[in-house]
Amino acid sequence: MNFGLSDEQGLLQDAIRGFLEEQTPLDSIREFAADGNGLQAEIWQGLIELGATGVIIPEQFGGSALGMFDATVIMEAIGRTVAPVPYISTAVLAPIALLGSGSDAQQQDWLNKISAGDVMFGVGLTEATGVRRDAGLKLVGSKLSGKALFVIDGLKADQLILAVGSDTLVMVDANAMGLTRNRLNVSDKTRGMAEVLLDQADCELIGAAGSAAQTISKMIDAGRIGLAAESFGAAEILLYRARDYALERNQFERPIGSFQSIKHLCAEMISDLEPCRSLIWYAAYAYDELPEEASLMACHAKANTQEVGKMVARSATEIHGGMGFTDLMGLHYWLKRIELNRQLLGGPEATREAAARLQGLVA
Amino acid sequence: MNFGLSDEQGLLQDAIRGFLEEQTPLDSIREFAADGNGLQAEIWQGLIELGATGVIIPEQFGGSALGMFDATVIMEAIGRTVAPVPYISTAVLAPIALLGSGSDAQQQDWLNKISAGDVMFGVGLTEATGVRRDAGLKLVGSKLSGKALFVIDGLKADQLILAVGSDTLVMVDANAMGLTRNRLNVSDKTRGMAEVLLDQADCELIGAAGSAAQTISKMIDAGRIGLAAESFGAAEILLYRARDYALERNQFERPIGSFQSIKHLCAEMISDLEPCRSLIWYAAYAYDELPEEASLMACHAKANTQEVGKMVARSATEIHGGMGFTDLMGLHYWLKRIELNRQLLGGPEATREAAARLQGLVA
Amino acid sequence: MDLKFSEEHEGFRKQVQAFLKEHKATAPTMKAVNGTSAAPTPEVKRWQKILIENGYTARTIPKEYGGYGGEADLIKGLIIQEEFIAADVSTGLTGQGISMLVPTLLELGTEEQKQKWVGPTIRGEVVWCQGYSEPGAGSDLASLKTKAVVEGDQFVINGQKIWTSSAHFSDMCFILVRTEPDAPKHHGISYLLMPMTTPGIEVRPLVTITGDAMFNEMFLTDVKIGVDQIVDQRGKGWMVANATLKHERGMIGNPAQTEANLNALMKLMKAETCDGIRAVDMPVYRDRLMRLQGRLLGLKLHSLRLLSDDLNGKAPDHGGLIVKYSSAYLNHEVYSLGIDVMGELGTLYNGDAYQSELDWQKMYLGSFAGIIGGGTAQIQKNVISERGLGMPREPRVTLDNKGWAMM
Amino acid sequence: MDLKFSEEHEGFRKQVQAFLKEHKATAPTMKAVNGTSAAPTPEVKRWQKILIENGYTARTIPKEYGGYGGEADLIKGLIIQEEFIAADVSTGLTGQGISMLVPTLLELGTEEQKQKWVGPTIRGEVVWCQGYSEPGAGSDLASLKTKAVVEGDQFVINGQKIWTSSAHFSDMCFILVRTEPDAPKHHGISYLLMPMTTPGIEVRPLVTITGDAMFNEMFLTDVKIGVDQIVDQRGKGWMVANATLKHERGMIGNPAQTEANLNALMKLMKAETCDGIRAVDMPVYRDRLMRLQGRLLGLKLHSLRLLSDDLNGKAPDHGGLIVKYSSAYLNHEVYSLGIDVMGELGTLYNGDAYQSELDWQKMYLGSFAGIIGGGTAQIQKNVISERGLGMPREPRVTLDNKGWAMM
Repeated sequence: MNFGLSDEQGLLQDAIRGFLEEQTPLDSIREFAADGNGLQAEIWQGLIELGATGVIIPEQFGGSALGMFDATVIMEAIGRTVAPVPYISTAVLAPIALLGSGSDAQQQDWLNKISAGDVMFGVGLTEATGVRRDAGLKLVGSKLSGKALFVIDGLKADQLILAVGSDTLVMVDANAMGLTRNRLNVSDKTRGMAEVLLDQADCELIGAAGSAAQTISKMIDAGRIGLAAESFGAAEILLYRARDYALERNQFERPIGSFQSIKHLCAEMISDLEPCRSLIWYAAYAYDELPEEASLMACHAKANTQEVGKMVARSATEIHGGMGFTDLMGLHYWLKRIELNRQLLGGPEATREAAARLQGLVA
Repeated sequence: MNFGLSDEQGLLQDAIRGFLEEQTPLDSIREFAADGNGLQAEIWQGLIELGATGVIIPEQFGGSALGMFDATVIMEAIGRTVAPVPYISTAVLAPIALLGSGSDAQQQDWLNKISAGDVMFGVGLTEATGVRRDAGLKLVGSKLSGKALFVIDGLKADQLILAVGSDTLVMVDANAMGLTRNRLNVSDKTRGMAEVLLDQADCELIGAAGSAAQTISKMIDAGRIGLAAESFGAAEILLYRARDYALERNQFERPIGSFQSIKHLCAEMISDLEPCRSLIWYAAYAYDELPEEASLMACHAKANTQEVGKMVARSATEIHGGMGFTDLMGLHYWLKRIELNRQLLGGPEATREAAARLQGLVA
Repeated sequence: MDLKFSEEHEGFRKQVQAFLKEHKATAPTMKAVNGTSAAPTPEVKRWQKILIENGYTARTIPKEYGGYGGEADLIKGLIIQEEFIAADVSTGLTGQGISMLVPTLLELGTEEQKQKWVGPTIRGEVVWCQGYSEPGAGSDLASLKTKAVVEGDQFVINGQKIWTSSAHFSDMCFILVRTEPDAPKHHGISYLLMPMTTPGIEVRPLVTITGDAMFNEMFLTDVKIGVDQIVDQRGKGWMVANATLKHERGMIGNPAQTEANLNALMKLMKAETCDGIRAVDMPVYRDRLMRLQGRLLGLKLHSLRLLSDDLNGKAPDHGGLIVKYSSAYLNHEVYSLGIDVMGELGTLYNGDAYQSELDWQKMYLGSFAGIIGGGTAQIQKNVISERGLGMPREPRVTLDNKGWAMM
Repeated sequence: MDLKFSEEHEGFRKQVQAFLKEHKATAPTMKAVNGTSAAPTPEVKRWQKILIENGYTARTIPKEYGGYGGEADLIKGLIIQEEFIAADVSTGLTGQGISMLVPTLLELGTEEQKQKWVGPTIRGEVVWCQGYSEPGAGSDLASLKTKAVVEGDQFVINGQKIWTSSAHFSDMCFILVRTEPDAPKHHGISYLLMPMTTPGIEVRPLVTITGDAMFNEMFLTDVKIGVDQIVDQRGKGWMVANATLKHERGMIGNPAQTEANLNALMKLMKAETCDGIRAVDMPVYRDRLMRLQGRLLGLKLHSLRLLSDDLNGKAPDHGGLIVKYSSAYLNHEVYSLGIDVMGELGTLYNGDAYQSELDWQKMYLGSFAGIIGGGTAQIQKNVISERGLGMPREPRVTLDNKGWAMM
């Protein structure tokens, strides 16, 4: 019995963390944040070389046939460095869409490309997790019209996978005629979120129309687990940076970390945060091994981690005092990643309501 | 302009506080808590002599024709001493019922008795603020049947005023044929809460059947404001007792009140509690002078004070450590009063929902 | 991630299940044993004997001291817990003698002490209470003042203890006393074994917030016990007590209990109504329930992670330090929601007819013990930040009640 | 309880209303004046002049220094605020020169200083920035290290300041410097008036969490100003600054602003939908909204209580100390709910097309300034417990980063 990472997963974690920590100094984060596209090509390339894009893809398509647990390990490392890469869309959500509902040809074609790092996907699931304003897609034959909001990593993607309603998945070339995409100006500048406008754009169905409800549901589960892992990684970094800063920063002839108020803030942060790790691990494990528990665990992992993550981000910012409010230490990149993740694929209230529904608690 | 007590109200406050503080040492609270009836005759008599039962009763019925604000000052003082007296039922809710819907004869008869201290009332409004289990009253002619739960101060009362549904008020003699009352074992032993079983008991209508909706609504408003004031008084005492204890109690060669964690707990308590005072004052003032604002303010005063009061009670208990857990210092009497008040006439969630409804926010 | 147990362990589980099937009819329930404040009945002692013989309690205690003599196996322990809880069968006697004194004696006692006390204690023949806290020594336990002076071959003890649960039916007390008044405070304490029948001991029940008297005050006036009734050396009592406290800390904050409470809460919310609407159908309560469930799952899985780390020989990190603190508040909030959904009925307790199946009010009031007892929340947060996060210890300053330094 | 204003005051209100009716068309809005980080435009200066002439700003500043010369009247001040906010007309220039320096000079400046600076400052002709905080001196402001040494008839200043808002367009800076390095830290500071055109001053914008640069860093290298450019005595700067800070503390935490935000939130919740359901129709959000409304009403009425006490000459109690602390978190939570009800759209800011009328994300990020600035929440809680509740001050100990005492 081992609740946690296997030896291989430990090595994977070390490799990904090591690579990302080396590649994402604060200056480079600032640089791509200013660029606003939320993508850093060298980092993406490095992750591809480490095999990160293929972890949940079967070997026959060039992947390493590991599981969601391994993807979660990678997502957490991405959260720790707020690395601007389209990982969750390309390496988690797109493969699940293709494996769950794609034709043999689609799988053959795209999964191999994903494993090899030859394509970037953007994924838009807001049709299935909460429609805002005038968003909404309409499919007539293979022509797609309407508006998709908050397409994750959609700004620089080559291909977009979009949910139409809650039971149909389509893939559309990002350069298709009739498709326009616009940058959404989210405060987290390390992720390229897109609005996609479609006017009779050609698209390909992933599975027959109306047949993809279960696949979409799995994408949402995996997305929630992945985002929770990312936020956990970001929150853990914030917590330890706050602790370290508190030990260095002197006021009133002593490190502020020697004041009980700061010590207790740190104690509260770790007490609330640490259990999230196990919750996320178990949710990912359930996704791989215990499908009947996966959706509930995904909801709780996301809702709980996002509530705690927000608290940790606030407390860590407070402990940094004025330094937390400036860009000088870059703390806010981590905070903003947590804030964005909180809202993606269902905020805490919506996710808890989903958890209640799964248990038959909603009349 | 004066936001607060007038000079006369200041004198009233001093008189009532002084009397109650003298009359309710911890030992005597313990004594009547053990008795379980929630009434202490000497204290009640003293309040009558101070004119406290007549504050909202017009002079023609022997009262002093003051207002809800003055009653609130008295309720706060009762909360400070957890005095076991049927004040809110007899001196606040019953007069409002009689003044709002009673006949001339009823007013003449009962209001004079209340002013003079010759009668104790119990009041049951749960029919109008949330029916639990199999509670429910049925009125046929002047015969009342069914069950009233949580009749406030009902255990030792001479007369009971009960809401039937949300628009009818009746008065019934506590010794009427067909009426049985049983003690409800609430953890707050300083208040005599009753279950009242009725089997064709004779009763008197207060106003015509179906005509008392507005009166009941005013009773609920006044009850919420009064309970909030009581809880505020109790919470303020707990806060200062905790502060004082923290300054006396030494651990690790220093008073525990010199530890920042304890100081900050106290700071959080007072920061949350102090605004409740103004909120309650204003709600009472609105009840007297700005009727269109009264219901909303009553909801917020109750909901906010009860949430804060619970936090203060918990923190004060924590600061007392083991002493907070025992009966030795009697701290729990105040905590239990706050806990009981939280649930009476609508818990915080229900009261906030009522506040939203009053503003047209509930579809 | 591998949550499967080995075949050996699954075989062990079957064995436990078979045992439970056989004995269920005659075995006492969990509540019958742990829910009482009285000395063990003959039935309970009989059951305890069966449990020891089968290795379901006192499992790792050597045979020569009356135990089962099994090897330490956390998973077997876990399986026993799980299966007994599922069957609602008592896992045997708990109490401070078994959970705290016995491990301490096995670690630090003399051969004679082990021979004399371990067997009778685990069999329920000798019941112990703990004499640690004093009115002036709570969080700062080491400032305790109850003193013992040697006169001839006896310790003469004078002072006052508090929070001595089960003192009114205990046979023995393991007590901390100050024997070296001139030594620094942590070095002047001794750990003694005191018969409760010794003249000069007065036990008074301590009524608590719940209305019950689960605890006692104990007054000691010229209580005389032999100088050999000491564990380890004079002046080493603090170290001995810490070996014991280590065992206590782990006891408080049990996710399995919290999970049972949350399940009961869910059931309650499906049953209780207000104006005919079930509590679970009120979205604000439902959301609170889901928040609590999320936190509970986190803590439960966290505990599993800690168990796994322990099993796999990983060095303990900060993880273990947070369990007690977090569980205490979580329990408190679970009970609080239980009361809120019952409204006025939630304030009823102690057998009132309108109470629900569980006494939510009493559990709520009792939950303050979890926040305060065994190290208050403030002390826990000190420990978490200092030992868990490597932050500085509180500076040692002696202050008066205005905050001025005293020399 | 008497919330009515006197007839005189109600007459004054009518006067204000008439003034506003007359000038509304040509007057700048609140946002046009306070929402900018630039020196006042000629239009704003023109408006400021009209306001001063009518006594709607600089009301109590004596005529000889360029003010209106009115008597202090809190209620008139309140009426002006209320009516101008209701009409969305600017109440004139704010900024640290007007809110902090001017009262300080009026209290402690020489006649010459008052003559020279008060008039131009309140007219917007001279803009000031504040040179207090340093990278190493925040909560512990008195530990500031920027030093000024006297050479001939000049102070020569070297050091670094931070959080100097408006430094990039200011004409002058009121700055705290260490002039007596050997004195105890609170007694070695002086308060100087420094022209921003003096050689040796470098101002660098400080980008914050919101993405804007509302603040600056200021580097000072051999900056020379006359020794007469000092307010009060050498070494008395801490006392002078505290007179100023007193004015700043009151500025942060404005229930009227929070109320406007809450009203905007209510409007937002009626407009924003998810899956076609309005946010206000989701009970969990609605409950959060009502919680915030209850807290806001409490704080708003509390502020009214404080005003009333002030009017009626009651000695201030702890009440004033809690406003900033409580308002800061309340604002933060109001913005947070605004974001949550918008979901993904709530993360958009800085002019994105899907933003709502207000920039909730930016207000949310900006709200950290309220929690951190002008004394962090931790410092506020110290002040509340010490000054408000009479609890002991933090003991003075000098520690290294392991928590060991240093001599």
